[in-house]
Parts: sequence; C-alpha cells; structure tokens
Amino acid sequence: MAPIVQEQQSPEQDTLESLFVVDADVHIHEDPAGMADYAPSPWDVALREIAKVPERYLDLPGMSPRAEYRVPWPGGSNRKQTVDSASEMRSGLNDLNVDRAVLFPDHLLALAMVRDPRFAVALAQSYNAWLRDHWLLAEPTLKGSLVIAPQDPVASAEDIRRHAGEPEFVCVYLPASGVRPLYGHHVYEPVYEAAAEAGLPVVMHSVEAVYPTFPFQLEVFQTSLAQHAVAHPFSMMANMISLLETGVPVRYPDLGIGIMEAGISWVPFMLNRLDKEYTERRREVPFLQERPSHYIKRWYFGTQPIEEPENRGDIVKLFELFDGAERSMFASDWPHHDFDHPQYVFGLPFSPSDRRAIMGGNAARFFRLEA
Amino acid sequence: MAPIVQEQQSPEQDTLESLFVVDADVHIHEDPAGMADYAPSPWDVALREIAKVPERYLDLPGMSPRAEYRVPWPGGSNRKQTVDSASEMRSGLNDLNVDRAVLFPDHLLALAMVRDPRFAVALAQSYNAWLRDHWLLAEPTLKGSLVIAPQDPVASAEDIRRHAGEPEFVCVYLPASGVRPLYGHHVYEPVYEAAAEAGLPVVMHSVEAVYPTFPFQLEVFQTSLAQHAVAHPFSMMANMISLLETGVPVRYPDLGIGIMEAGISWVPFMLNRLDKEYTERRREVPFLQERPSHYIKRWYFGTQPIEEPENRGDIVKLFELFDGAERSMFASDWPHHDFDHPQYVFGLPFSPSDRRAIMGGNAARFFRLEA
Amino acid sequence: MPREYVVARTSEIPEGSHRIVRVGRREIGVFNMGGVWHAIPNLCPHQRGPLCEGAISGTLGYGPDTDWKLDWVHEGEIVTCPWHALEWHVPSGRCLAFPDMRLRKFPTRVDGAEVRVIL
Amino acid sequence: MPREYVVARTSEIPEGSHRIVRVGRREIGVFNMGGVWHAIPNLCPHQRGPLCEGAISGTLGYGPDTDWKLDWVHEGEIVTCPWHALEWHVPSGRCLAFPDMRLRKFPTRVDGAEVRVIL
Repeated sequence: MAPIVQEQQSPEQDTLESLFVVDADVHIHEDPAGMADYAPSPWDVALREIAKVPERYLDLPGMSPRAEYRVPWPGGSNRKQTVDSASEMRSGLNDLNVDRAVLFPDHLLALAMVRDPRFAVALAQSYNAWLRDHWLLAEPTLKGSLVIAPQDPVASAEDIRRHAGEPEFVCVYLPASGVRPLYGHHVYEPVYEAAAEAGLPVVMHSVEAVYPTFPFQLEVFQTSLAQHAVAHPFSMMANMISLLETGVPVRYPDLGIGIMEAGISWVPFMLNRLDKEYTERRREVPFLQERPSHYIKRWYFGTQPIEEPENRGDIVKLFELFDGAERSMFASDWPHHDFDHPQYVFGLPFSPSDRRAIMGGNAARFFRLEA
Repeated sequence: MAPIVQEQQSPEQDTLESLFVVDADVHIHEDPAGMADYAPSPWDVALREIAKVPERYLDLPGMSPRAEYRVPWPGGSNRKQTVDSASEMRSGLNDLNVDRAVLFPDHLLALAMVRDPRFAVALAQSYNAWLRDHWLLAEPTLKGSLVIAPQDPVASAEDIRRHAGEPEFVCVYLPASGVRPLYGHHVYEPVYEAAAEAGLPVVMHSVEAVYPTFPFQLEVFQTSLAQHAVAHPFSMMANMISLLETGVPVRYPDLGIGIMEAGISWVPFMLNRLDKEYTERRREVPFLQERPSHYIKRWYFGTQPIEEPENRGDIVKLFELFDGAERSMFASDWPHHDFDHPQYVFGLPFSPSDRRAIMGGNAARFFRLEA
Repeated sequence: MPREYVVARTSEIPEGSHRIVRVGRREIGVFNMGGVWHAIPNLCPHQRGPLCEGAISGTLGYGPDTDWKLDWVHEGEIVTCPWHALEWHVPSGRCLAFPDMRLRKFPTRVDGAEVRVIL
Repeated sequence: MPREYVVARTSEIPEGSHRIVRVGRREIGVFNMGGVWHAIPNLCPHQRGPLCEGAISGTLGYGPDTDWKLDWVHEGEIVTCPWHALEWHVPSGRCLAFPDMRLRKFPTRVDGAEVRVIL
C-alpha cells in the first residue's frame, strides 16, 4: 500500500490543520437500547433493561462492572465526557483537527469482567453490528475496532469472520482489563487465527478497575492517582509479556499488534527488562528466534496519555529508546477525562518526518487506512 | 561529610581496580542455627528446627515461604549462589574489585510473607544481632542493612533504636515482597520515625514469589522469564507510588529512600507517569508541594539488574531521564543468579565523573560511608 | 497604552458566578468572588483548554497554609480546567499542582454598575 | 604462525567430559563430545564469565530445526555459563539466545594419545 501522506516540499511548514491526522483511540458511548436491536434473544431483553438504568461515567450496572469508591468532593472537570452519535464525534474531532479516528467503546472497555460468557458474547456481537450501522456507515472517516469477548474465543472468532470483509473495521479489539487468562494463553488461538486470516491487527486496551484484580490488586492503593498510574500500563505490560512468553508474535508473524492508552514511557523498560531476562532464561521461550525487544519493536503504540516531562526533549529521548517514531500513533482518547489534544504531540521537538509519521502515517500503515 | 572519592588529576585513567567501588546490594546466606543463639525463647527452638531442613536456593520451609513450580530441566548455572561467611564474601568481592558492600539477606528477603508476626519479629531481631556479630564486626568493609518485620512496625522501630548507634548498620531494610499494606500506609509510621531519628535511610528490596499475591498475581504467567521480569520492578513501583500517595517523603524530608534490584529502566516511566496523573489529581495528594518526580529524583537506585541494550548508549539516555548519574549506585547482587559484574557498568559510556559517582560516590553519600 | 473595556454590568455576574466575555480577539473570564472581581484569560496555560468554562469550587489543601492538616480550602476561588482538571486559584493566579505556572491577571475596575477590564 | 600445543592426554578427557587447560596466558576449554573434540576460550563473550566452568547438558529447542515443536535437543553439546546462564552450542560456537554472538573455536587434532590445540 502506498503511504497516504505524500512527501511535501516543505514539511517544516506543517501545521496541525494541514497535516493528515489519524487518531488511533477515541471512545463512543454505547446505547444499550440501540444495541438491543442487534442482540439475539434473550439478551435483547437484558439490554433494554439496562437502558433503564441511570448511567455513570464508564460505570453501568449490568454492562460495565466496576467498583468506585472515591470521595465525592465538589468541583473537578465539568466537561461532557461521552459522545453519543457519529455526528457529535465528527464535530468534536473537527475541533481537534483529526481527519480519521478509530473508535473504541466506553462501557465495553470492561467487557472482559462480565461474568456470564453468553452475555459477554451477545454484548460484543450486538455492539459490533450496532457500531457498524450507526457509526461507521454514518461517518466514513470513523473506523471501527471489532470487540471480542475473551470469555468465548470460538464465538469471538466467528464474529471476526462475520465482519472480515467489511472495510469499516480496521482492527480487532482485545479488552484487557480483568482478562483471565492473559492474552498469550492458548485458549485465544481461534481469535488470532481469525484476525490474521482477516488481515486485521489486534489492539489491546485496558481500563481502570479496582475489582476484580488484574493483574494486581489495585485496592492496595488509596488514591485514584496511584490506581490510574498503573492500571493501564501494568495491564499492557502483563499482556505484552504474556503474548511473548507463549510466542504469539512467532506463530502469527504477520499479525499486527497494537497497544492503547498506556502512554509510552514504559516501553523502553519492557524492551530492556525482557532482553535482560532472556539472557538467562531463553530455554523458557525457545520459539523466540530473536531477543524479545526485536518482536516488541514491531508493535504499535498509541501515544495517549502522552507524558509531559518538564523538558520536552525527554519525550524524544524516550521515543528513541524504542524506535517510537516508526511505531507510535497519535491517540487522543477523546472525549475521556485524560484526553490529549493533538497540539501537544504535534508540538514536540520531533523531526518533521517523524512528526508526520506519529500524527498519521504510522496509524495509516497499521490500520491500513486510505487517505 | 566530605566526598570520599577525591578528585584525581586524570579521572579518564580510572580503572575498575583503581576506582573506589561500593556495592550497594550483596546477599549473605542465613544460618538458622547461628541466628538461634540470638533469638528469644521459644523462637530459638524453631530456628534450630529449621536448621535441620535441607536448603534450597532462597527457599527454606519455615523461614522463607515460597512456591516454586519450575520444570526441572538438566543444565543451567552450576555456580554456588550463596555466601556463608564474611571471609568468603570478602574473597568474592575482591574478585569483583568491590571495596565496600552493603549486605542484604537471602531467605529474609521473603520476611514480609511470614504469617506469624511474632516469629517475623524474632527472625528480624535475631538476624540483625547475628549479622552484626558474625559479619559486620568480622569484616569492617561489609556494612549492614537492618531488616525490619513489617508485620510489627512498633517492635521494628524498637529494634532500629536498639541498633541506632552502631556504625556497622548503614540503612534500614524494608522487605517488599508480599508486604501488605504497602509501605506508604500509616501503620509504618513508627519505622520511618525511628529510621529518621537514627539518621538511617530506608531501602526497599523485593524478591520473586508466586504466592501470596503482591502486588499482582504472578501465577498469571507461565514462565520465570515473565514472572521475574515484573516481580521486582512492579513491587518497587507499587511501593514507590504508595510512599508518594501518602506523603512519606513530605513528612520525612530528610529520610533517604533507596530501591534495590529492580534495574533502572522503569524509573523514567514512573517519573513521567506520576507527573501526568498529578496534573489531574493533585487533590488526592495535596501535601505534595512539588510534582511527584521532584520527590523521586531524590531517591537512590541500585543499578542491578542493569539493562543491557544492544546500543549501550541507551543506558546513558535512560540515566539522563531520571538524573540517574546523581542517584544511581552500582549494585552487583552477588552471589545471586543474575548478579552484575562491575565491569559492565564501569564500561558504560558515562563521563568519568558520572562513572565514579555511580560506582561509589553516590552510595558513599547515601549510606554515609567513610573511605 | 492600557485601555479600559466595559465587559458586563455588575448585575449580570452575581457573587459566586462568572462569565466569559470577548474583548477584541480575546476571551476573558470575569469572576465575582464575594464582591471582589477577577479577570483572567479563558485559556489554560497547560494545554490551552477553555479554562473559564470550568467549575468553581474549593479544593483540598494540606501544607504550610493548613498547618499540615487536610482541609477544604479556597471555597469559591478555584476554577478547574474542563480539559484536564488542572486547578487554579483565581485570586492569586496560582496553579495548585505546578507552582511555577501562573495565570495572567487583568486589572478590573467597577464603575457604578459597569465592570471594566483593563488591557 | 599457528602452533600446536599438547593440552591433554585423550584418556584424561573421556567422552562427555571437558576440562580447562592453560596455554600461555590463555585458558581454553577442551571438550570431548562423543569422540569429537572442541576447544573454545574459557571466556563468555557476554560478560567475560568463566564459560567452560559451566555445566554440559542439552537444552530446549522450538523452531525451524524442531519442526516448530518443543523438543529436548543438542544433548551433551550445550555449555551454560555459570555467571548468567547464557547457553552456547559448543560444536557450532553459536549462542542460543543471541544469534549474532559466536564463540571463537580453536582447531584441535588428536595425535595418538595426545589432544592438541592449534593457536
């Protein structure tokens, strides 16, 4: 596929407005009643019941299990942090100068924690069909991530195959918060087979949750600052290690692997730490034909929440430590509480060509987007 | 205190042999029968009973609780990985060109997982007295870390005060593997008070363990490569965050804080991640007068297991990202399986003055060693 | 040469409220805090979010000002940026998280029933 | 100009064993692997550990050589450095973890009852 960002005469002249910007991670808000129209009986009845419940941010009893025990002080952000329609999303993204965006769910971020596997599958399947009809077909600049229910990898593989030909979907979404076993386990083989067959990369994305415990007990902390600091990155590290220790990237060499919403400053740590362990413990992963970092350097990483060091040059150093300029994809996480405005990443001291890759080119390659 | 490494005319001429090398983390092997002589009744009886049990590496039933389920393939390292006397340690360190070393335990790395708090206290107290008499007084180039039993912070504080005047001890050791609650919790206040009063820094050090689960369930992984990759760093990150979220460094501004055996590549991640969270969640940690990274940049870090990137310059970049040249201390972890020979850290492309600081100067300052 | 602009009538911004006004190309937040007027740019120095669209509240303090005890402080004086929840103390212009960051403050003057901002 | 050094009598290093010999300032590991002789430096290229003091064993393979199945391979041909457990395949000099790392191999020759290494 030809790169969609053509070389210009003066890339130094790029502005956020002129650049092709892909946003690798934005979130839509599910409408349980709308999804009910796509759910098989009796799950449609459950979804209509859920639609009656007053919603809270990322916390909908019956659909996104979550335990939240923050003290309710007054104040804080008063911004609407949900987007309910394709047109509302398009309008919000216009304000951010985003040209293309990949949609992830809100409540279904917690899908792996749903206890009834049949309900989990029904949620995933009805979401995917509803997403396609109400968002992706409505607004072609929005692309879909096809959610799977890790509780039933076989049914999930069937759903991947069902949508495989639809250009509206650009990746398979593996919900990571609370997933057991981790995504390297052999039970997920059908999912990787189907994704590889469909030519769709897989993308892992977590969410903060206190219970159930994965991959650590977040209730050991007293503050959301502490919990949220590790919730996403630890989940991504645990699943990254899991994929490597069972050789998923070896068995599926053409399968793209992406990681969202964990920032990037932990990636050099993982590369170096795993390579060091590998020196001593290669026998445990004899299928690796190269050191672990060589595999991870083929993965793609959403930038959000992008780190904000006092010295912005530190970000460039961090990118250099994992070849991030070739593998990082701007992501805003719009409209969530900790979304990143593209202006910040755009303004970091990257070279013009690295900037263009990070703001759009890498994502276009990873998701096989057309301009 | 004057720096103990005096400026030389040609620091470029430093060799490992000529340099003053402090090893911030080496491990001695406990002798339960020897410790029994220092234990109050009836714990002396228990220690003599333990002394009858055939030992395994870091796994002594009754003293260092651990679950180990590795497949026993033939081969692997055949080196002796325990040191049983001060003279054996001095001889091993001579081969490594180490001038001064800080001693940490073997089995008592797992002390926080001992279930009976009275036994835990007896182990800590008898270890400290035995360590002083049999190691520290025998070989003055070896310095002690005074282990505490987190199961009883009040008794631990008493033991710190008991040894406070003894120059043989240069820090208080907080065993981190399996500790509940994390070290930021207010129950540990007596320990920090006593350590600050004694002018001793506190040092956290973890160990790999599968059960009990802290701060994550390591049984989610199938390989030791995976478990060991995160066991130490996740434990250190969890406790680092815990200390910050409750303001320990604010309440004890003069208390030195050190971290061992987790490598250094995760430190830039923590700095940047916590600062980012702080932007949004300062209210939860209103006692912080500065951003979290400013506190962490005053902590000290043992280098072992030092990362070994393909491009050794990456290490220098990693150090730059957390002011590591001023705060890192060479540590070998001798004689454990993943010990680092000082030649590697010495040979990294640091400036001569940074090299001297990392190989000895920083540790001399942190532990208040004299030349 | 500084100039005074009439931005509102006092009755339009009762005590405890604020509004965003436009002066030329500038958006300015005008706050009536217990009868004391403050004017700041509607632009968060952190990432240029629309600061003055944020909620007004107090916040949690714990430091030299509160005798090192947890306390609810600055009631009615804190504006929180709707973008990333960074807190600002409007009377002093101080950023609570990052002491090195300050808001620009425009002088105000009340003339009869008119609130004026000096730019 | 290469030179041959007598380093041992064949009877001193039975099949399946090895020993470390000194030639000038060099320490060399001499291995008798099923009647085939190998000589390598007693120095691990990783961090200069005393490689030839390590244990001899087989190891776990899983790749193109084992038809992508887990298998116990190279029995008696792997030496593991006692320092950091890095595995080396003595006959080929290959590092199992890092394919770009190789051991130097010295030619050997058996002359009657004498094992000779050519340096």
